[in-house]
Amino acid sequence: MAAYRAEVRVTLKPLVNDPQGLVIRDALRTLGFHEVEGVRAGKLIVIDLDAPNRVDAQDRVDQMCRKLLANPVIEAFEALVAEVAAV
Amino acid sequence: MAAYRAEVRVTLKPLVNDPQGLVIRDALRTLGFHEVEGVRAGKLIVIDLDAPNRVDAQDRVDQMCRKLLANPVIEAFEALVAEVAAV
Amino acid sequence: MTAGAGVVDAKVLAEVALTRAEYDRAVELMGRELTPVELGIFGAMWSEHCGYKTSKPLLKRFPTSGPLVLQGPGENAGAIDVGEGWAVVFKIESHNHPSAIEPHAGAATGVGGILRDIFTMGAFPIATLDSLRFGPPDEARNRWLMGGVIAGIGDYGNCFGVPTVGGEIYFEDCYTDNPLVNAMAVGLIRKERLMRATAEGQGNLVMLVGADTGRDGIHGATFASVELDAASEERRPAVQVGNPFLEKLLMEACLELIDQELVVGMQDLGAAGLTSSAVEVGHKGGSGIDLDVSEVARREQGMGAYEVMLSESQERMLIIVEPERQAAVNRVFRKYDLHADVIGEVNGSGRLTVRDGDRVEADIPLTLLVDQVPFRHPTGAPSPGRLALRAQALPAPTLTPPEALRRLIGSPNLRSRRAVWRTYDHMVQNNTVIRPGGDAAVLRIKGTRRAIAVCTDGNGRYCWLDPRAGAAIAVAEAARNVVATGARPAAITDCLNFGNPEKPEVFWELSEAVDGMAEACRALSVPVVSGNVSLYNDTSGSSIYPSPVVGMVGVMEDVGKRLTAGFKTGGDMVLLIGETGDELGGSEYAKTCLGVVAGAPPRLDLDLERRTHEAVLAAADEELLRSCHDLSDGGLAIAIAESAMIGGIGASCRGISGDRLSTEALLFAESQSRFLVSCEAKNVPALRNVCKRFGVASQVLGTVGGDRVEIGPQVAEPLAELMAIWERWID
Amino acid sequence: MASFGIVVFPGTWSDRDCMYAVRDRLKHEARFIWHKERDLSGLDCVILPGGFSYGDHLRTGAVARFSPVMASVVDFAQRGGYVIGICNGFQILCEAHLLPGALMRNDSLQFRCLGDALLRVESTASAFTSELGVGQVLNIPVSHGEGNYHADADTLGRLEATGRVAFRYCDAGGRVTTAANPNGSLNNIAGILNEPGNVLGMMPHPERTVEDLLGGEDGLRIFRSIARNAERVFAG
Ligand SMILES: Nc1ncnc2c1ncn2[C@@H]1O[C@H](COP(=O)(O)OP(=O)(O)O)[C@@H](O)[C@H]1O
Ligand SMILES: [Mg+2]
Repeated sequence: MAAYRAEVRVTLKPLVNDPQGLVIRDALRTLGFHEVEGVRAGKLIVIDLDAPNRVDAQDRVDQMCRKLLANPVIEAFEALVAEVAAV
Repeated sequence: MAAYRAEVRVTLKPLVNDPQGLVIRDALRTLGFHEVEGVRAGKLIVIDLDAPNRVDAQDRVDQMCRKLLANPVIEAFEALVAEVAAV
Repeated sequence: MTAGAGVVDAKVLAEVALTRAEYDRAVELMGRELTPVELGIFGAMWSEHCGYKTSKPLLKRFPTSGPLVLQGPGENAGAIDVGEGWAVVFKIESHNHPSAIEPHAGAATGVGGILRDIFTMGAFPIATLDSLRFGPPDEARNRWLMGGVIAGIGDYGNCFGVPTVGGEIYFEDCYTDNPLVNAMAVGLIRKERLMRATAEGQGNLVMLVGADTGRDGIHGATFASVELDAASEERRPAVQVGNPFLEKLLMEACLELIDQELVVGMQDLGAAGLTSSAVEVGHKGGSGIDLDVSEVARREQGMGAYEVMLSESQERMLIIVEPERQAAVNRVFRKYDLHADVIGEVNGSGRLTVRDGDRVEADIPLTLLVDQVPFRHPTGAPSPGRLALRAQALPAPTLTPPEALRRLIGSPNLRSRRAVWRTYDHMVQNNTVIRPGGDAAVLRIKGTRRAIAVCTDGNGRYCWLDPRAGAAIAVAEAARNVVATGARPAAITDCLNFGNPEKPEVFWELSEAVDGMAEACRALSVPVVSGNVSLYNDTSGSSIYPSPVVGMVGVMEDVGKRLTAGFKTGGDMVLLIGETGDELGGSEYAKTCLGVVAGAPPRLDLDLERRTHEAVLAAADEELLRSCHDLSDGGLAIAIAESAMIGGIGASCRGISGDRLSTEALLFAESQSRFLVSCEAKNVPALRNVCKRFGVASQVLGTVGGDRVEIGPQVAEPLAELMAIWERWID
Repeated sequence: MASFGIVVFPGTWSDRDCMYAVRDRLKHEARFIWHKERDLSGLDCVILPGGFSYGDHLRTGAVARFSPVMASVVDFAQRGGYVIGICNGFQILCEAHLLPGALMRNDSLQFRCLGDALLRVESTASAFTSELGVGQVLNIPVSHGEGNYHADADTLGRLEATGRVAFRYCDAGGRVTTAANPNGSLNNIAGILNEPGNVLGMMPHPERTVEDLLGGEDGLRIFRSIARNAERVFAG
């Protein structure tokens, strides 16, 4: 067993309405950041887990995403898994 | 001017309690993912912007984070900027 | 205009949900082939959702008028006169299908949609309620659906600033893949300010305001997808994400426009988006509408006329404005940082003309879309097996009465819903005089002594066993809940949740249920002022229970005389008003303690029901009562336990008796037309006299007090233990 | 007659309730101030009401604090004017650095609307609380999703040491218990004061208990305290 850290990024699919992104975009422009074209808001979930190897860790995290962390009807997810150096 | 995409990750500082992370951790374990050691939840904000160059883009996005996107009392941020290939 | 551009094969027709005959009829009426955009518009307007092609003939059976009715069905919401110049506007709507795939967003946008119907009438939304049905909570997926739905409702209402004051949650197997999410909203307005959805006056401007238009909820459009790349089809979101913040701004701006008398008409965009709204205002105003979709602000690039016309993006409103007021209107929208565009004009053509810049994409006489909807008249018939269920005898009891009481109180259908309603802001706006957790919620009307009582009710099991009786009971029970607060039932809104009406058995259910509701409405003098129909609640071939839901509004003249369900003071007397029969059919007891859904639902004598209401209202008016609770699921024993748990004080009701009734029937039968009340001992004779005056039975059961719930000779349970069972929610 | 200004941000919803409390129940003067305005002249007290300004997106109060009116509010506070932030108003005051700390998501991760929430008065050394008694228990409803007060240890220590905690969640006996804490706030904190004591932020909604019909008048006492102090300042 080794220790892994997964970074899961859950984002709304491109065509789904993102009210949070709109508010952030408008707020940034109001603050003078006129160069902002668009903003999309999502979630970042960092998971520490044990697994026998990287492939298994990736596989388990993908399952977590499908089962709990994202709803494929409106969200897309991406999970990056890396081994954590033993301390 | 070129188009850049910034990925801003806003996370709770390590010493700040993260009830959302705890709830996700417990939910994952209930679903049978017993290998999960810990979970931290954060925000992912994707910003499309124009800038003369990468350094400027990074600089502007860092300013956005300090001014609006993160609250230093409880949050830390990290911003990764990349040029978007012209279509 | 390129008529017949699409290949109208069976696949295309299936996508716009028209039969070949309906399509041929449209072509015949138009006198030519349809353009793709026209086909989409016909499909939408002739759909069950917009055109009510199956249900409309049935809905005509409802009584819809009465002395209090200011607006019956046909507008965005119904309205009744509640006195002193005030009108209450209300409607219920389903969001079952979206909630089944994305419960949070699906339920949230359901609340958003019904709120828009209220403020489109010019009324300020003062409350929402939600009637929910899920599969059994021991399945994780059902819990996920429920959690998402409840969070979605809360998120929308809490952010918008309207209190969520009531509703119901029931669990039955049949809702496992098809949860029901019905949201009701209630608004308040000065009577003379009621708005109607109409576009009058040639040359007036058609403005679209609110959210940008995206590819939300557009149903099957492959035949018109010349403008679409193949991948976009796949990416098209089936569920919309609502924006309560934007909706709140939209409401404030729209109410300000009405206040300043800047608009001629207003219509929210709901099902079938711009199409349905434009058709509705144009047709009601007896005019024509000329739209240019190129003026519509979009969230995505590359959207064609078809998509713009059929997009169901939320938080949008169509307003009709005289040209000279446009600047003033824009000022109001600018104040709220809202985006508004002139997208067309009212004319006298009687047609809906849709242009994309210079190109005419559709040109249809409005009357074809509204008055020529081809009604379907399916035939209905019950299966013999269904009717046999009613006659089926119930098995013998296996639990002792105390065991049964505990099991019932802890059953998902009867447990306290506190854990749910405390996640809803039920107090904002400072009107909630009776909060959730009792029978109906009561909202006072500021500046008067008046108040309204609101609730929703429906019992799918009863309707499954006998749709006519079950639907009548839904009306009676809703009325009883309102009466239990001391308010007089005034009118209802209804949501008809049924399966696929093309099945004879489902159509029979629908027709029977409508008759049952209509009959009860007449007997209790509560007209139907608005409603909604949700059919095709089927998954993998099986339908939900017939599930009509009734939303009731009652009126109270003096809020000081309101009643609540909890026992108040030790020494008060407890009485049962009404009579118990041997009626355990379809009951919660039969389901939870005997494991069957069978038998005949309880009899409903509508005249007795009405007299019982009059008796309770008279007693309330004479201030004879300390508490009042209606009897429903779980019967007398549950009502006693609930009044004790809500009041936080025990009761000893040893005096329960009934001729030739089993203990189970005495305690758990769900006989109709009953109330559990408590009063000061000195008022018992007066109270019983009132009952006698109306020909209603009454019986002294015992006294309030102590820390136990004692019912008949068998039950004596510590209140604290019952409360611990009752208050444990599902997680 | 004290004069209250009730700031309305996009998404604010307890503005009307505050108006009802101050004008209809307390019978003092009040006017709404749209967030794009800057003029606070003639006011004794600015109320930042509850709601979901800007939809609570990004962080509660994060966007509202940049509204034009906020510069005037900061100025008004610095000149000693009374500022009370209720619920979202408290969140905005923290974001605007008029009060220390931050309000995070409730530890239950759920919105909580509790009509029977109780607060213990911890300090009477402010215009908001001078008419109350230390240890007094008030019924003031809570209704929020993000009321979990957080500050670093230094800040928290300073708040406690200088008597700047105005209210704590408590039970009916005035005991500060975990069970009485609706959101996970550090030290059961429900409301805090700034250093001079002229700025109060509180999560509970005093505008919701301003008459017996709706559960008592405990909330009204806070508004009354502000009004009396304002009149005193004016008279002196
Ligand atoms: N079951 C029903 N009972 C009474 N009126 C109904 C019923 N279903 C629909 N209506 C009425 O038909 C009209 C159209 O309803 P609907 O399509 O839901 O309106 P909207 O598009 O505004 O949501 C409304 O006036 C509504 O009140
Ligand atoms: Mg409508």
